[in-house]
Amino acid sequence: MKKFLNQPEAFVDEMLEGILEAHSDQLKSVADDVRCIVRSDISKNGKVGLATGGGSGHLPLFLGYVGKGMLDGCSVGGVFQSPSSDRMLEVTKAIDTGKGVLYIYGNYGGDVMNFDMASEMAAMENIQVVSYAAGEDVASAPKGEEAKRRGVAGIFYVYKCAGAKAEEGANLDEVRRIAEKAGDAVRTMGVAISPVVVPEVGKPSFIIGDDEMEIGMGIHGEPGIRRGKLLSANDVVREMLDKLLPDLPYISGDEVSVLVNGLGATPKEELYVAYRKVAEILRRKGISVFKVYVGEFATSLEMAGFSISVFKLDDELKSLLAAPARTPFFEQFQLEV
Amino acid sequence: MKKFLNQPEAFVDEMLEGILEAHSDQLKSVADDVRCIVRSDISKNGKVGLATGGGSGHLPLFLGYVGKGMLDGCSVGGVFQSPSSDRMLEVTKAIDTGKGVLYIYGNYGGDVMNFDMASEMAAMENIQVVSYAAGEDVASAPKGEEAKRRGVAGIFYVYKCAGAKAEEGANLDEVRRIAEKAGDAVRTMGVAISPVVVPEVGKPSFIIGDDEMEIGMGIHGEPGIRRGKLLSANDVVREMLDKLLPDLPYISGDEVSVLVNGLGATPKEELYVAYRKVAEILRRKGISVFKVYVGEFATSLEMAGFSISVFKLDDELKSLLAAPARTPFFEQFQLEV
Amino acid sequence: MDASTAKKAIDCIRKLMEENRDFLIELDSIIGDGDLGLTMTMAFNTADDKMKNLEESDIGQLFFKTGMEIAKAAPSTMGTLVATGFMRGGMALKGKIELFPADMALFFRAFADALIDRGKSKPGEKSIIDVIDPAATAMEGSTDDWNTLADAGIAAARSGLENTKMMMARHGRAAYYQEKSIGKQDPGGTAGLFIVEGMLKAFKSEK
Amino acid sequence: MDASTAKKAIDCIRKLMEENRDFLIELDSIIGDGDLGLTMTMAFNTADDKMKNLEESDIGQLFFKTGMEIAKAAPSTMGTLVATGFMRGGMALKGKIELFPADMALFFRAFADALIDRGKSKPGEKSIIDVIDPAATAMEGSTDDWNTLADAGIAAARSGLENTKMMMARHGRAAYYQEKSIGKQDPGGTAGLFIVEGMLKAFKSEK
Ligand SMILES: Nc1ncnc2c1ncn2[C@@H]1O[C@H](COP(=O)(O)OP(=O)(O)O)[C@@H](O)[C@H]1O
Ligand SMILES: Nc1ncnc2c1ncn2[C@@H]1O[C@H](COP(=O)(O)OP(=O)(O)O)[C@@H](O)[C@H]1O
Ligand SMILES: [Mg+2]
Ligand SMILES: [Mg+2]
Ligand SMILES: [Mg+2]
Ligand SMILES: [Mg+2]
Repeated sequence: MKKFLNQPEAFVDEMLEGILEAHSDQLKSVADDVRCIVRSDISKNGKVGLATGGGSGHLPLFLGYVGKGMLDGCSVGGVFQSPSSDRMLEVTKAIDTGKGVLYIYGNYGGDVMNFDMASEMAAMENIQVVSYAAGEDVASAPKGEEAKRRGVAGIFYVYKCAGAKAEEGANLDEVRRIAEKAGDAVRTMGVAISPVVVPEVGKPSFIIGDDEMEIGMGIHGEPGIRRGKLLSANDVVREMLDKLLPDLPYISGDEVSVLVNGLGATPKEELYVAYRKVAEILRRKGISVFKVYVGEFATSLEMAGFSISVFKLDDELKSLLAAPARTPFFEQFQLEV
Repeated sequence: MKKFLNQPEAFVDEMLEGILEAHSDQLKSVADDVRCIVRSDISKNGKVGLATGGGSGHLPLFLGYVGKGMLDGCSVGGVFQSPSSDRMLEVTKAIDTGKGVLYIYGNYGGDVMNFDMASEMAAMENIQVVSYAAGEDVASAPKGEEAKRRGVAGIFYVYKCAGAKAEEGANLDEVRRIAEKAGDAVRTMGVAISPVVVPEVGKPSFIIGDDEMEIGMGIHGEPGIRRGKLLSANDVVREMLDKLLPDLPYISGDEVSVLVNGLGATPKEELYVAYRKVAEILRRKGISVFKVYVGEFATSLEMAGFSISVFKLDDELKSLLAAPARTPFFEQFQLEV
Repeated sequence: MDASTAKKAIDCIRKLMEENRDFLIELDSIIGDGDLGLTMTMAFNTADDKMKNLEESDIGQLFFKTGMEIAKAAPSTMGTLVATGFMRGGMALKGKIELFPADMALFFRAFADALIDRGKSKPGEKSIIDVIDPAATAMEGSTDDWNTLADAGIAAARSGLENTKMMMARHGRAAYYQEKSIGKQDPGGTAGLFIVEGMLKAFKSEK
Repeated sequence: MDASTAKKAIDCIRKLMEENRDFLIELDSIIGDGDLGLTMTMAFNTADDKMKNLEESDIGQLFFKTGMEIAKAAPSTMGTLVATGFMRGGMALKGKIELFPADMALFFRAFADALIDRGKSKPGEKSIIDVIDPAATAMEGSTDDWNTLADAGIAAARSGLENTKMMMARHGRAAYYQEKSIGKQDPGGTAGLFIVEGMLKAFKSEK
C-alpha cells in the first residue's frame, strides 16, 4: 500500500479536517462532527434543503457538490461505507429551513437503508423529507430492472439540476420531480483496469491481469459485464456506448450532455482520447452535444479507469444544467443556452 | 503499459482533438494544426496577448489555462517535449492584437531555446514579444541559483495574476512585471512515489522501490533531493515545508495562498490529508492563508505524488488572484478579498 | 428476567461475534466485501459497552438503545438492518421491566418485520431474514417456558441458515454474483444466527 | 562545391545519425532522457528529405532551410540548438552558390556562436559547444584546401568530444547529475561530431 497517509484509521477524519480547513469560507461541520458537513451560508437560505451522503473515497463525490447552486449538506461515511443515519439526521436538521429536505444519494443497499432510517428519524422531528436514490449504471442491472442499478458518476447531473431548481425557490415536490427527471435521463457505463487499496484494508480490492480490463465494473470494484484483454481506447469506447446508448435509448435528434469521468489514476489526457471517440460516435448517430464535462467527478481512490455518462436534455433540464454553481470542488459559470 | 490509447504515436494529437471537440465554444486551433491552440474569442479582445507552451502529459498544464482571465494561446509539444518554435510563432501571430505578446513558460532548456527562437521569429514579423520563464521548484537548484530552477505547479499563480492584469487592460511591460512578481513570490516542493510511462516509450520513466519516495523529484522524473522510505503524510509535508518555507522566506505575518497539486494518480483524499498538515504548520508559524487550491493543476500523466506551492501575497497580487477566470479546465468566481 | 438479563444477552451476542469474527469475514469475502466480521464485532462491542453502564430498567428501551448504538457504530447493510431490528424489537417491548417467553417471540417477530421493511426484501432471498423470520415463527409456537422457546428458536434459526445455501442472493453485494451465490451460506444469516443464539441462551441460562 | 555538395553533406550527416542512433540513445540515457538518437535521426531524415527535393542554388538559403526543418521536426534541446546552428551558419553564407574552404570555417564559426547564444552557455560546460567551437577554430586556421580543413576540423572535434568526459555538465538534464556527469562523454557533443564529420567528409570527397 503506497499512500500518503498517517494512521489508516484516521484517514477519513483527517481528510475531512483538511477539507474544512481549506474551504472554511464555504463549508462547515455541524454537531461537532467532521463527518457532518453543510454549506457555511445555510441560515440565510430559506430554500428547500438538499442533502446527500455516501462513503469516502470518491471525491469530489459526495461532499464536493455541497455549495451554491447544488447541495446544502452531506454526511460522510468511512471509505466505501454508508454514513450512519444519525449523521444524516444531524445534517438534515442543520439544513432544513422549514421547506423540507430532499435526500439524493447513490442506490446502494447500505445507503438506502440508512437514508430510510434517517427519514423516519427526521419525521419524528417534524422535518419533511423525501428521497431520490440515483442509479444509472447500465452495467449493474439489465433494462427493465432499473431500480436495482447502482448510482455512479451520473448522479452529478441529478445534483446539478435539482440543486439549480431548489436555488430558484421551487418547493420540495418540484425539486424531487427534477431529481427524478434528471436521474431518468442519464445513463453511465464504466471500465476499470486497476484495483484500489482501501487504507484500512491495506491490500488491493480485486486482482486484474496486467493486460486486462473489466467493462462495467462498479466504483467499489463490483463485478462488471465482461473481463478481457485491454482494447484500444476507440474499441473500449465503442463497446461502452454500444451498451449505453440503446438503453434509454438516445437517438438521432437528441441533444445530450456528456461526462467522461476519471476514476482516479487515469490521466485527463486519456479521458480526452476517449472523448474524441465518443464525439465521433454521437455525431454519426445524429446526437448533438451541448456541454461536455471531462475530469474527475466520481472517483474510486486511485483506481485506473473511467466512465461515460450521457444525459438527455430537454429545455427544462438544459436550463437547469446551464445555471451557475459554486462549490469548493466544482465551479461553473452560467452557460449560454 | 496499461493505458487507454490507440496508436501511441497518435496520443498527443488525438488528445488535442478530444479537447477541441469538447470545448469548441472556448478553444480553437490555428494554422490548421491541433498543436496550436488559442481562445476562440480572441479577435474581440484587444489586450496584451499571453502565450504559453510546453510538453504534453501535464494537463491541465499548459493549454488548460487558456481562457478568460488567464492565457490567450498555447503551443503543444509531444509528451514531455517542447513545442517547436514555428508552432509558438503561429500562436503568437494568432493572439497578437497589436499590443504585444508575453510568453510565460516553464524554465526547461528545450522550452527556453524554442521560445527564444520564436521571439526572434516574431520580431521579424514585427510582433513585440517579451518572455518570462517560471522556475520555482526549490528542489531543482539551491538558493542563490534561482535562475536554474525548474518551473512546476507554481506557474499557475503566474498565469493567474498576469492573466488578470492583462484582462484589466494593462500594457505589455506591466503584465510582464506582474508575471515576474508572481513568479518571485512562489515556491514549490514536490514528492513522487511512482514513475510514469510515456506512451511512445512504453516503459516506466524510472524505478522506485515499493516502499520508497523521492522528495524533490521533478515532473518528468528529474532526480530530487532525497530518496528514502515513504514516511507518513505528516512527516512528508513537514520535510517539504522545512525546505520550502525558509527559501523565500515565508515568515510570521505573511499572507499566502497554498496549492496542493496532485501529480496524477494520487487521490484528492490524500491531498487533503496533506493539506491538513500544511495548515497546521503555517498556523504555528503565524502565516495566514487566503485561498487554498487542492487538486490537479500540473500533472505528470499517472505519476503518484504531489507538490506544495506557497504563494506570498500583497494587495496587488491578492486582488489579481481573486479575479474571476474561466477556462475549460479551471473556473473561478471572483473571490472576496 | 429483568434488564440485567437483557444486558447479559447483549454480552452473549458480543462474545459470539468476536469468536466468529474471522469466520464472518471469510463468508462475506466470498460473496461480499469481507467486512461483516468487523462491523458485527464493532456493533456489539459498542452496544455492549454502552448498555453495561446504562441505568435502564425498561427492557424495551434497553433494546431500542442497543439498536441506536449499532446504527451509529456500524452503518453497513447488516449494521443498519440489525440496528432497525433491535429498535423495532425494543419498541414492541416498551415499558416492560420483566420478560416472559412470549415477549421474546414478540421481540423477534418485530425484529423480522423490521428487516423485511428496512431491507425491502422478503423470505427466500438469501438474507438474515431467512434466519430471523423462521426463528420468530418457531418461538411464537413455543412460549411455554424459556427452555422450549430457546430450543425451538435456535433450531429454526439453524435450519433457516442451512436453507440459505440453496438460495440465490437478491440483495446487497452478493446479488452481483447471481447464480454463483448459490451453494454458499449467507453471511448476514450467519450473524443472524448468533443474535438468536446469544439472546436465547442468555435468557435460558438465567431462568 | 555547389548546392548539390551541400545536399550531399546533409545526407552524410543523416547516415551518420542513423548508424549511431542506438549509440546516441545509450549515451543520452545515462545522463539524460535517452531521446537523442530519436530526435537526431528525425531531424536529419526530415531535413534531408526536404532538401533533396528543393530547387535552391543559394547554399546559405539551403542551410538556413535545413535549420528551419530541424526546428519543426525536432524541438528538443539538441534539435533546437542544431537548428539554430544551421540557420545562423546559413545566414553567414547567404547568397553564395559556391563554397571555398574559408566559407566552411565561417559556417562553423557562426554555428558555434549560435549555440553559445541560443544555449546561453559557453565552452567548458560539457555540451555540443565543446565540439563545434574547437572545430571552427581549427578550420579558421586551415583554409588552404578542403583536405587540410576537413582533417583539422574533424581532429579538433574528436579531441573536443574527448575533453567533454572530464567536464561537469552545467546545462540540460545532465546538469541534474552534477558530479555524477563527470567521466561520461557528452551525448550532444557526440551528435556534434557527426555533424562536423558528415559535413566535412562530403565536401572533402567532392573536391
Ligand atoms: N435488502 C436486504 N434485506 C435483508 N438483508 C439484506 C439485504 N441486503 C443485504 N442483506 C444481508 O446483509 C448481508 C451482508 O451484510 P454486509 O456485509 O453488512 O453488507 P455490505 O458490506 O455490502 O454493506 C447479507 O449476507 C444479507 O444477509
Ligand atoms: N544550454 C545548452 N547549451 C548548449 N548545449 C546544451 C545546452 N543544454 C543541453 N545541451 C546539449 O544538449 C545535449 C542534450 O540534448 P537533448 O537530448 O536533446 O536534450 P533533452 O532531451 O533534455 O531536450 C547535451 O548533451 C548537451 O550537449
Ligand atoms: Mg459486507
Ligand atoms: Mg460493507
Ligand atoms: Mg535527451
Ligand atoms: Mg528530450
